[in-house]
Amino acid sequence: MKDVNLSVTLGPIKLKNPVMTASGTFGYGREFADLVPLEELGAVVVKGISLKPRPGNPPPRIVEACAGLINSVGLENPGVEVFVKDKLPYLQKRNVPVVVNIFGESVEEYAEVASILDDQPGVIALEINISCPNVEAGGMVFGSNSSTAGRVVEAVKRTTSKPIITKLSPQVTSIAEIAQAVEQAGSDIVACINTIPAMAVDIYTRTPRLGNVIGGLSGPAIKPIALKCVFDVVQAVDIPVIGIGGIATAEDALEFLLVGAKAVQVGSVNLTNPRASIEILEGIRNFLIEQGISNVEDYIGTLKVLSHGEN
Amino acid sequence: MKDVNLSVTLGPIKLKNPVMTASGTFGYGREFADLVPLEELGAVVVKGISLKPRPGNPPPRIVEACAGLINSVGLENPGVEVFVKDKLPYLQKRNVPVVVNIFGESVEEYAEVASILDDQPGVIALEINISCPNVEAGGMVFGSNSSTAGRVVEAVKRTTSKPIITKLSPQVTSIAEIAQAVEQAGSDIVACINTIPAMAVDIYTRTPRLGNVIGGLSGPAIKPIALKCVFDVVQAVDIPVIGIGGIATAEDALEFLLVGAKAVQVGSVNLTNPRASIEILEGIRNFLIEQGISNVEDYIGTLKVLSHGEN
Amino acid sequence: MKKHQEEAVILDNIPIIGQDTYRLILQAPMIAREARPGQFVMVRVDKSYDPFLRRPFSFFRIDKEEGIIEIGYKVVGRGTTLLSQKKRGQTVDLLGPLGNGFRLPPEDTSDIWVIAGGVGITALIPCLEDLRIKRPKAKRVLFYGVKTASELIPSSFFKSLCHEVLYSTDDGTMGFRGVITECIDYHVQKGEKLPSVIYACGPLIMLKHIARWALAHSIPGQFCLESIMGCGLGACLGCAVPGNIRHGNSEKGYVHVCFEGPVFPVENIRWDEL
Amino acid sequence: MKKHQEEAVILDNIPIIGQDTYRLILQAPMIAREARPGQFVMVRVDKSYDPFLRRPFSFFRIDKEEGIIEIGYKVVGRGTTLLSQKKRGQTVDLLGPLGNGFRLPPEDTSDIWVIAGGVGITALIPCLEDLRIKRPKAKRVLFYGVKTASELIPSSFFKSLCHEVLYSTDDGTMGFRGVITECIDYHVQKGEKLPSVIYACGPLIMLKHIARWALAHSIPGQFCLESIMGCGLGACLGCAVPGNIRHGNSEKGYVHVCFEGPVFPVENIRWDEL
Ligand SMILES: Cc1cc2nc3c(=O)[nH]c(=O)nc-3n(C[C@H](O)[C@H](O)[C@H](O)COP(=O)(O)OP(=O)(O)OC[C@H]3O[C@@H](n4cnc5c(N)ncnc54)[C@H](O)[C@@H]3O)c2cc1C
Ligand SMILES: Cc1cc2nc3c(=O)[nH]c(=O)nc-3n(C[C@H](O)[C@H](O)[C@H](O)COP(=O)(O)OP(=O)(O)OC[C@H]3O[C@@H](n4cnc5c(N)ncnc54)[C@H](O)[C@@H]3O)c2cc1C
Ligand SMILES: Cc1cc2nc3c(=O)[nH]c(=O)nc-3n(C[C@H](O)[C@H](O)[C@H](O)COP(=O)(O)O)c2cc1C
Ligand SMILES: Cc1cc2nc3c(=O)[nH]c(=O)nc-3n(C[C@H](O)[C@H](O)[C@H](O)COP(=O)(O)O)c2cc1C
Ligand code: FES
Ligand code: FES
Repeated sequence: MKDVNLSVTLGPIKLKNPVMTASGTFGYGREFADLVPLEELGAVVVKGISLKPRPGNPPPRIVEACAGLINSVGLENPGVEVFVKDKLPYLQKRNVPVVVNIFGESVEEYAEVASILDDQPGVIALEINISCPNVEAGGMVFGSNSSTAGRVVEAVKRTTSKPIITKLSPQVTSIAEIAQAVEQAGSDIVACINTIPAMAVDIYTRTPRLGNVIGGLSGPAIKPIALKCVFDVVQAVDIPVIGIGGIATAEDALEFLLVGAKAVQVGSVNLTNPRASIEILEGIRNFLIEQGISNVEDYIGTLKVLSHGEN
Repeated sequence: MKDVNLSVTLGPIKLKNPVMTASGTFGYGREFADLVPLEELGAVVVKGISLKPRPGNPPPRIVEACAGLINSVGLENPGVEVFVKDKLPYLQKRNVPVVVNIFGESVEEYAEVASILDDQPGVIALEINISCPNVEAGGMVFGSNSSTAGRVVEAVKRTTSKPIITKLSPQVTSIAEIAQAVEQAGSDIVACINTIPAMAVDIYTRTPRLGNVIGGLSGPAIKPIALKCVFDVVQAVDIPVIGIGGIATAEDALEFLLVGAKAVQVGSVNLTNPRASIEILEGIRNFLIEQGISNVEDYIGTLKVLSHGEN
Repeated sequence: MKKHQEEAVILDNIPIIGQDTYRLILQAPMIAREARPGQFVMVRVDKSYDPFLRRPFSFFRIDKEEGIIEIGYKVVGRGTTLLSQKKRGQTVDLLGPLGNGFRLPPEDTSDIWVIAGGVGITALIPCLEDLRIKRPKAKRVLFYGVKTASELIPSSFFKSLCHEVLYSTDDGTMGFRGVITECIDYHVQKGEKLPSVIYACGPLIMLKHIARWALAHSIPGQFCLESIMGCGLGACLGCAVPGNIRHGNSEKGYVHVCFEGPVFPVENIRWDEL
Repeated sequence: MKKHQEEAVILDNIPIIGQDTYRLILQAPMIAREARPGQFVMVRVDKSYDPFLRRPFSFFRIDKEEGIIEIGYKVVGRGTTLLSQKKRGQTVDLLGPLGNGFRLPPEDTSDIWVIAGGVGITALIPCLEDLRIKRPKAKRVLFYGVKTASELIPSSFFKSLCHEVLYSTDDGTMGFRGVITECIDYHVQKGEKLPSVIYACGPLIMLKHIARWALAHSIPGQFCLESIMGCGLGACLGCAVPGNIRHGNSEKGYVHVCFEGPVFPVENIRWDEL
């Protein structure tokens, strides 16, 4: 066998391979251009974009954890207008498939960002980050509740013709339930997981290690949790699922594909190894060749599970 | 300063120091007796006990993860009668303060186990594990819902005069809400966290790595998540909180005390370093001496937090 | 028998076969004093928490007078790779001795077969030594199978401990050509007298075959099993395998390799479920 | 300027001061070719994911012809401890060059003060070298403060690069007794002419004092800042510090040490919020 077919179809979108980068860990793509051949990736998911520019959280914004990091960057971004004018053109010119991660403080804000991006070429999908505080509803996160999550998706759906990926937070009682709600609301694809709420403190100064006190844990430490979330969601919905969380090697990525993710996003490891995404892509190819599998879709979701009970 | 006062008062119970062992990682105490001076610990929390003997889950029951492990032991235990007859006497004879971790498949079963243990000397508290499937309610975990969690606590409260610790699962939308529910229901103390649902698979055999498919993640990897849970719960309730999750060093334990845990439980690291609990106790003592703090309670909950916003 | 956590000094750590099977010689007087053949130690391969769990290894040699123990290990993954990089003079953190060890056969036992597959030989060497001393009248035959001759550990380690050695290699480069179970069949068919008892250690697939054969012929056997281990102390219940022992726990029982084993009477394991 | 990820061979890794400040000499031709004083590299101290993040270090020496770079680092925690254990001949994974580097002062600059606290000296040495070559007519004075004389890096590294060196030590074991800001005050009070520009690198507390002083006297300054770094590439936005640059983002701006810095004009940082 000479080569394998790595292309995957996720509902309305087709990717040349299942490896994307995760929002917030790969900037606007250009930052990695010296190191990674961007056009070879399945897609680049850019840092979260809101209607208005946002300064982000006070420093320190990052603290290292065991096999990962906690961040409280706080969604710093230049706003959708500056994004379209200054950031997006580079990726469009290079023909890199772009997924724009969007968020808002209200349902309307989500919808408005989406509508502004609707006519942008090269943007193959919008990824809705619902792990954001709903300012109207007292700061509860949109994604922590089936009904608010659904409402965001419906509103975005109305204002855009682009395929919608809804990105779920793991900090819920049942991620499967939220996934079903956003499927119902019209999401084309679902992605999980976002970072897990976490914290670090300094026992000497007796202060939090993050300016924002609370942050989100990511990196290899969370992989087993993310894999379980993806497994649950794959079982619960009919729309395609993108796996995210602690993926650092091709083997990790293959684990997510095995439980049924149609594609993966490579996140925090980009900080440790900026070439991780492309190395993972190579590793997946080599594994499939070695295993005599000519089509990556033949591997996806082939986990043999008899039954399972309590933990 | 010659020595420090390490004793802590958790509502109705007083511990000679804040270091206990976590259920399921320290057997019935005796297994560690060659290595750890059991009577020096704040308390030994024994493996979960149910009304009837239970075989536990099929192997493999353990798989290593990045900085931790996933287990699906599945609550194997000899049942409360054999426990009282064969396991407990050893700890009673040695005057080791014992906390018995209990669980059931129904509210009644919890209550019955509790009533059997009610007259046992040396048992300073019962720890209710509510991360168990509620067989009557279709297998949903008791602890995933304020009302079922509350019902278990109320039922146990009615059948025992022992202080009650309720141990919370992190896999909920708001752990603070569950904590408030069990406080309302009469729990004297709350402990968090239990393991986090997780999974591992083998990309070559395409099978789960655990006999039970799903397991629970524990160990240093989960510490930042556990710390955030404890921080949230401390803010939400007035009863004392016990911190659990990834504690491997004295510094880790002190972090939990700093955010407001009145005591800690040392879990998975007992497998890596069987003397961890006693070394952590020593480390806390040395830290307090070094910092000129004569009373551990003067350190507990002294984290300086101004305000915090979104993640 | 007291368990110890001991920081052991590495006296040597060198390959004994090819590049991937090592012999680790350790100064560990507390553990050596209590150790018995068939028992094991849990080794912390790194000070960090990655890898998180200790790794179990059987005793390959126990020298109580000198306070020395040895293990023989094959490099198969992350932990054993880290172990193989340790140098003489460094220390490793050991926990042991753990498990039950081999029991001796009845005094009047006449024929003992010791069946070793691959690196399983290492656990059986101190067993053979014990049998030689304590059952001197029994005939000890060693069946020893590996993939290819270059994987055999040097016969100097065991030749003097038994009356006969029957080698088998998958590729025929030494002794019988075929797997060890075929080698046994062959000798039985040739009319070799069946043993009074067998001791076995090796890959699961080999143990299963031999167990079935032993059960069919009602030959008592002691089998040394492996399982993923958490604590090694009987506390975490992570090392369970399907077993026939009913120890108050339940109908469908599990036995625990770290404290009811690692050596089990053949009839105590539900081999088909393994 | 292209960024490279380069597996660099360690030519040497030896203490230059006492036991805790090291000099790491690396064969890294791709990075050396592009590097400028004030820029930095992100070093992956271990192949594992613990520690997870790379560690940033300024260039201490850049030899474009030989393709060699050096960093000088102080052992302060886990990552730098691991780094200090690496041996000649091993390799480390580098990412660089990163950040903006020091800018040259105007052609007609007459007096330059270079102010170094502790290990901050290492970033300023290539800066001094650049100034000597490109602004040869300016007078270069180095203020160099440490806790005690034994923490000074040998003067052979910088003596020839400046016209004057003013040492200060907290305990008076070398030069002025007191902290570096007091040393500066002392010289100013003695009537020393104020500089046209300052370059500073050192502990935050020192930078804050000097910034306040420089702003009060309207002396332009370039300050090399530190921050916890995620990517070093401008992608994660983790390295933000309160700044006065308004780059479209917001009212209350943050600047990013890894790409808008690490060298900032003194007026661009909100020092009081640091
Ligand atoms: C009681 C007992 C005695 C043993 N004695 C020896 C011996 O004398 N010589 C020898 O070479 N090997 C022995 N083993 C096997 C040895 O423990 C494993 O080969 C070793 O743990 C693999 O570690 P690793 O990190 O290199 O491999 P990994 O990369 O972790 O995994 C490689 C393989 O080893 C298995 N494994 C990993 N961790 C464990 C664990 N904690 N327990 C059991 N299996 C595991 C995995 O399932 C996998 O198949 C024994 C095992 C047991 C249970
Ligand atoms: C642009 C820049 C250039 C630097 N140049 C030098 C140099 O030339 N020589 C030198 O000795 N040091 C330099 N530092 C500081 C150096 O990066 C830290 O000392 C090092 O990262 C500490 O790592 P550690 O694992 O040993 O310490 P840790 O155990 O991680 O922590 C010890 C201390 O170092 C700080 N620290 C940890 N990680 C980072 C990080 N990623 N970025 C910044 N600070 C961190 C922590 O806040 C803590 O106070 C520079 C920092 C920056 C941002
Ligand atoms: C520094 C940082 C910034 C992030 N910013 C965003 C963001 O803007 N929007 C979003 O949906 N997720 C964001 N994430 C979450 C990641 O996209 C990803 O879901 C998460 O980190 C888990 O994957 P990982 O473990 O591979 O990093 C961010 C993560 C990190 C580490
Ligand atoms: C092998 C194993 C068995 C456990 N058994 C129980 C149990 O029976 N009851 C219970 O409430 N928690 C049980 N736990 C959870 C621990 O008590 C603890 O809450 C969890 O492991 C997190 O702490 P750690 O990260 O320090 O291990 C078990 C954990 C492990 C690793
Ligand atoms: S390994 Fe823990 S009980 Fe056997
Ligand atoms: S470290 Fe990532 S943007 Fe500066």
